[in-house]
Amino acid sequence: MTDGPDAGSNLLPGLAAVGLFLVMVLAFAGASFPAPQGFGGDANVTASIGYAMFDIGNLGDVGAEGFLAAFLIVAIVLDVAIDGAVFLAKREEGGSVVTALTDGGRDLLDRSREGPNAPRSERGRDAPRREGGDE
Amino acid sequence: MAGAFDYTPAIVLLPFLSFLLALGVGRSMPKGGALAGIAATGGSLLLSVWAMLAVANGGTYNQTIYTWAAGTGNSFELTFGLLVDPLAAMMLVIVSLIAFLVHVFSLGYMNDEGETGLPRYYAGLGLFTASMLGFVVANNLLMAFMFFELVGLCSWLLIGFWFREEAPPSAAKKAFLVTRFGDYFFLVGVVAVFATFGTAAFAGEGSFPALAEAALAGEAATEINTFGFAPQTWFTVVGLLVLGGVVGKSAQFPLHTWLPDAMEGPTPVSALIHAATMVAAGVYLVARMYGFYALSPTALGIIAFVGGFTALFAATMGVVKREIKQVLAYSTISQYGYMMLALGAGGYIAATFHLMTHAFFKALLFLGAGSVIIAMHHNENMWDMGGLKERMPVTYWTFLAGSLALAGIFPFSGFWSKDEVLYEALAHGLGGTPLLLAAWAMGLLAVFFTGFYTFRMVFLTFHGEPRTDVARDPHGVGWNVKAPLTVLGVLAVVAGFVNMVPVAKLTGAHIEFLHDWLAHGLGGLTSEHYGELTGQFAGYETGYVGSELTTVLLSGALSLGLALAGAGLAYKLYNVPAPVEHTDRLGSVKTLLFNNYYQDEYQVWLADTAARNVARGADKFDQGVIDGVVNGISSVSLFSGSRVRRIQTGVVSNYAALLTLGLVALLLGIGLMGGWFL
Amino acid sequence: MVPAQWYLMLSAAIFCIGLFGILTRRNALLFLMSVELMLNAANVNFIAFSLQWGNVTGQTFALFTMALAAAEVAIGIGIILVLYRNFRDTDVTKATTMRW
Amino acid sequence: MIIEALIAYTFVAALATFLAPDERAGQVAFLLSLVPVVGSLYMWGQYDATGNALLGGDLAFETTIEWLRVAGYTLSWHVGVDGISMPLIVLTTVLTTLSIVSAWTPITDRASQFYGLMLFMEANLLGVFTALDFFLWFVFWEAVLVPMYFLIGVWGGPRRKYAAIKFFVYTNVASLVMFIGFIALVFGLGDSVSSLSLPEIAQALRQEGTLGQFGALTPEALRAVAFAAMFFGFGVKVPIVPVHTWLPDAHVEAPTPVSVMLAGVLLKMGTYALLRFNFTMLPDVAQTYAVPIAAIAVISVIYGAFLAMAQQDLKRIVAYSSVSSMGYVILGLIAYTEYGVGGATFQMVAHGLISGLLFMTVGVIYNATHTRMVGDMSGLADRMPITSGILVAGAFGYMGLPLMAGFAAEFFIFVGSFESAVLPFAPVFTAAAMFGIVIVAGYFLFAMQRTLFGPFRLETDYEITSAPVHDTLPLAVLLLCIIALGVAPELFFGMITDAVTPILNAGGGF
Repeated sequence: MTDGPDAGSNLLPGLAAVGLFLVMVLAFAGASFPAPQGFGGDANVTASIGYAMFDIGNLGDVGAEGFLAAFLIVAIVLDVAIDGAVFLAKREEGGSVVTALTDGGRDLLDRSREGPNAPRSERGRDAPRREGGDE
Repeated sequence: MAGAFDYTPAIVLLPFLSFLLALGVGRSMPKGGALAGIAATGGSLLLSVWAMLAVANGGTYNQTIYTWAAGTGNSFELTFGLLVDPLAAMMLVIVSLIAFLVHVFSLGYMNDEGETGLPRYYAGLGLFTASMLGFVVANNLLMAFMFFELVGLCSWLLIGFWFREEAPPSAAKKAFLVTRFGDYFFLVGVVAVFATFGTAAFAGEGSFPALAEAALAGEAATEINTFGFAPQTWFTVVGLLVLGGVVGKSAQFPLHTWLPDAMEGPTPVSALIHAATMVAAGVYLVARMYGFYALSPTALGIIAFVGGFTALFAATMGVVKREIKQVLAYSTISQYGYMMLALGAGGYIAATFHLMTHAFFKALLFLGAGSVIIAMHHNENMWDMGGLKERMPVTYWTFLAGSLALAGIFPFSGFWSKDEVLYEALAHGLGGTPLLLAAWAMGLLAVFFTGFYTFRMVFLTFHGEPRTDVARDPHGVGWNVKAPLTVLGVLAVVAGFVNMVPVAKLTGAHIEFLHDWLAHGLGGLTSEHYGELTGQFAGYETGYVGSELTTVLLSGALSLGLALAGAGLAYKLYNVPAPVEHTDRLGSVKTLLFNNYYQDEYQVWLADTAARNVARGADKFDQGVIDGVVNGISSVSLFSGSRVRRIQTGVVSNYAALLTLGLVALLLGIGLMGGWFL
Repeated sequence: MVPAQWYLMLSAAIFCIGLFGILTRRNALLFLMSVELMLNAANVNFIAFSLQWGNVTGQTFALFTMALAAAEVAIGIGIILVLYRNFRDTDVTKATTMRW
Repeated sequence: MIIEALIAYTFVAALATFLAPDERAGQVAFLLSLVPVVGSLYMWGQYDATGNALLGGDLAFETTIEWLRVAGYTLSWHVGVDGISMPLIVLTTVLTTLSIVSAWTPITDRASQFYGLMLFMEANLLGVFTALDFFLWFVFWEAVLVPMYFLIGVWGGPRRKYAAIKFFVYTNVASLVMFIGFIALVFGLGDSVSSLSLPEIAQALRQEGTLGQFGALTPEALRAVAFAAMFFGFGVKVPIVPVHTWLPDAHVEAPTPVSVMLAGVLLKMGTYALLRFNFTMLPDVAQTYAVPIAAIAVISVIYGAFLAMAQQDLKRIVAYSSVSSMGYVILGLIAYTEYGVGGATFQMVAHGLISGLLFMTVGVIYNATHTRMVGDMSGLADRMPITSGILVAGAFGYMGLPLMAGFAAEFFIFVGSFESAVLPFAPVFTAAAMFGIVIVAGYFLFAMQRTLFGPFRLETDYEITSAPVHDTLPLAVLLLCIIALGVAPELFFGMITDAVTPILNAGGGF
């Protein structure tokens, strides 16, 4: 796999991250906040989160907004993500669908042993085709 | 007698029907649609005669029959209507008669010669006749213009009939283009008439000549928009604009150049064009709206001068031509010059008279020439003819009658009408309009040339010894050629007797039938009214050499003498067994005449070379500058795009780095502005 | 209690570490990890401000973030798989077909 | 509801054609496109509107359905027909059907997509000519570009990509400029309008004092700037000189049926919008700048005609002469007379038919000869008499032969502009523009003489024969329409003038 020998030459863009950090620290250092309000000593934070998530009235000790719709959407998104992951991991070989899951990833392992310098001709149908763009 | 006028639309529609029939089912009709055309024009002729009888009984007809565009009533209407008065009735008969005879003649000239495309030919003839008849009965200027243009289209179709050759399509194009150039001015004139008067009717209380007259007389100038000019000036301008169309169609100088080329068309078509339809249309238009021209001495003067000049100018060119039809073509130009001269000189009746007699004798001459051409196997060169007199007597005698009329020899029809034209010009010229005298002089001089070229043509064609084998044994012609020739031959002899002014003046007998004919009719459209108008507004007075009688006789004697002199010279030079070309004696003038005074050259240069160069320049400008700017703008954006896209490396890390840097810059900016960093 | 600035600084530090990883690494899997770091930096902020304002909305959001992070990883791993299959590598700088 | 039905039907027909098999797509599209023809003719028969749609006239087939409210402006589905749009709707449906038939011969590749796009374009064009809400109108207006872009770019000639992109970018930039101009105007109106309904905006603009300050612009300046922006935006579409250069490229590269639609209908969108927006909503500005606008019109006429004269490609000749003919429309519009504006509207229809006819005829000739160059052939009338005859008729129609639609339109425009009280030196401008009829005659006669007449000459390795019936039939139908409109212009002219007159009656705004 990569991140091999030339990783060091990529350090330069990292300075941008450092710069961002400096700027943020500078900004935060100058900022002042009032004292945190806290939840009160005996408030049941977990229960409050549960109520908020299912949007069940104002039963929680700590205030919050209703999140039922968001909750459901996240649920669906997770489901979609699973499906998407399965879909992406699938590939077709000789007309039959072979999923990465069914072979336990052995194929992947086999190929990774060949290393990245495997002859390009073996790439078969997956070889990227670079289309000449319209200039 | 209202019955006759109810059928007036049919006069126009019958030939139109024959056009549709020939176009649609001409292939399967006998004689390629010729019989339908003959029937239709025959029907038109009968109806026209009926209408003329109705007019003779004092009836006139001026009716709007169709609203072309009504608008919403805030503005003027554009309409079609019929106007049948003595002038129109006379012209209807002439046009339908000649169209009828031309159709008959075409049986001999086209069908018997085995031409292809006959349905197209007869369709063209039918439409031509219909357009001209529609033009004749038009009761307003717009309708007249529309049919005027259709006449132009038909001339294009028929001149270019033999489209498989090079020359006819080119001649057709030239004819249409030159007349279109004239029609441009005409159209501006029509538009100006509408904008000025709000109507373009020829006759009636609200007609534009009547409104113009009222405006000039200072009586109730109701809403006449003269665009800031004095009414007199503006009317002259409008009149001259309309005259542009007349100059184009009637082949007056300088737009006469299309007419000799138009000889490329079939000869019967030439007869139709020259005698009764297209060329006649121009002069007829001036006569039709004479009440308007009579108001403007400038316009009249220009008409007269152009006419006189054209008469002389064309006659000189006719002197040297080799082809029989070319001679006739230049004679046509010249003769229409006479009519224009007459109109300009205030001789409304003279012009109409000459229009009529010319229609007969020129149709006769062309059909006679067509007969000769059939006989000569479509060779038109007169130097290849000779001695046809014995071999085709009917053609010879009728052609001779036509020639005598054309030359203006007593007592053939052309003498009477040409004499009256010249008399009017002389009389009004002596009456205090010296410009007319100059025009008169040119017209008079042209009489000599007319006599000369006419008889040169006759002698070269029919007299002497045959100069080629074909001329020795010409192709025979059938009844369908001889019959029209005979009818027209008789008319060419006798048509002049309807208006023998000198005889009337001499004997005091009341035989000026045409004067009487044109003197009645719709109010404001009579020759008497026109006489008043020219007197009142153009200041035309009649002056005499001695008395009226002496002037009449002097004028007649002068023109007859000159015509005889011309004919005599032709007799001396060409009525010999083996005539030779005398044109070389003219020296460099010969070249000038052969080249038609180089009129063609500059017009072709203007229409072709100059226009094409302008067009090419415009195209270069368009492609180079205008489109260049457009492409320049696009190449700027393309170029900058091709540079800017290089930051689009496709490497995620680079994008992320750019994002980060952007964020840092943004935060720094906002922070500094908002004083976050203290 | 700890003032909010410190939480923010912690969050910024975690975020910038994650960002640093994205900017300097070329392995897609490491990318994914770095993204997780950055998401969690956001979570720190959520929690901190939840405490600051005495409201559990922030905490709920942090939960959602975690769930979405899971989804993101699922998809991300799938993408990496495809990436590997197409380019025989998980080096993100190799996959440049879609530029221009 | 018939408008909605027609537009919806045409969209569905487009979809159905997309799904049709390629070899049957032409016939399917033709049959499907007959319904809009019948529908529009039925509308014409039932037409009962009076007055101008934007100036409070009584509309035919009007429907208004409120749609949504955005930033204080109501957007609605608002369609209706008045005397200006009715003829254009008939023109659109008839021309679409005929151009579909004319595509049977030349279009062999991806036929179902081609015909589908044609119908899709028709639906949008119908929308453009009926929509009375700016938002709705703009959606249709822009949506027309999409099928046109593909029609040129996929089925076009060798330089189709250049032409398609040039067309698209040119007209799109123009739309943007126009959009900004118009929206600035709407914002300038402030609270006087509460919707993007064109009648409401037009009537507000024609009232005194409704237009307020917009940014740094005074009401007068805003009017002028918005007028200029819209004039530019629509002028590109018309096209007027000097923003006409996309037109010849698009025409030359486009396949015949597309050229027909482009010249026949799409150019009319520009003039239609000019009439609806610039000349109806801001008559005061138009009249203030009458001289420059008339000068542009005259230059378009003469310059376009000379450009046409310089061309060797028959299609380019017709394309440039379209620039020339559209100049007449502008001249008629600026005249502000009944015959001027009415004639300009009439010319939209007349030119649509005549240029459609000529493009189709050139296409038929091209199908047979595979060349459009004037110099490549001669004497074609010998082999293709009927097509040549129709080309002659069409060319004479273009030259303004009386009793054909072109003459009627041009004569109305000339009469109208000659007597214009708005335009200084109107007779001079009119006479100058009228000289176009001489030049047009010149180049068409030259071109016809060279291609149709003389001895037959064309180097091909096959026999050239008469065109198939389905090629010549649309030509004959168009020719009949042209003659019918020329003989009886009242068919449309009455309703046109009825809709035009309110524009001329100056409101209180001046």
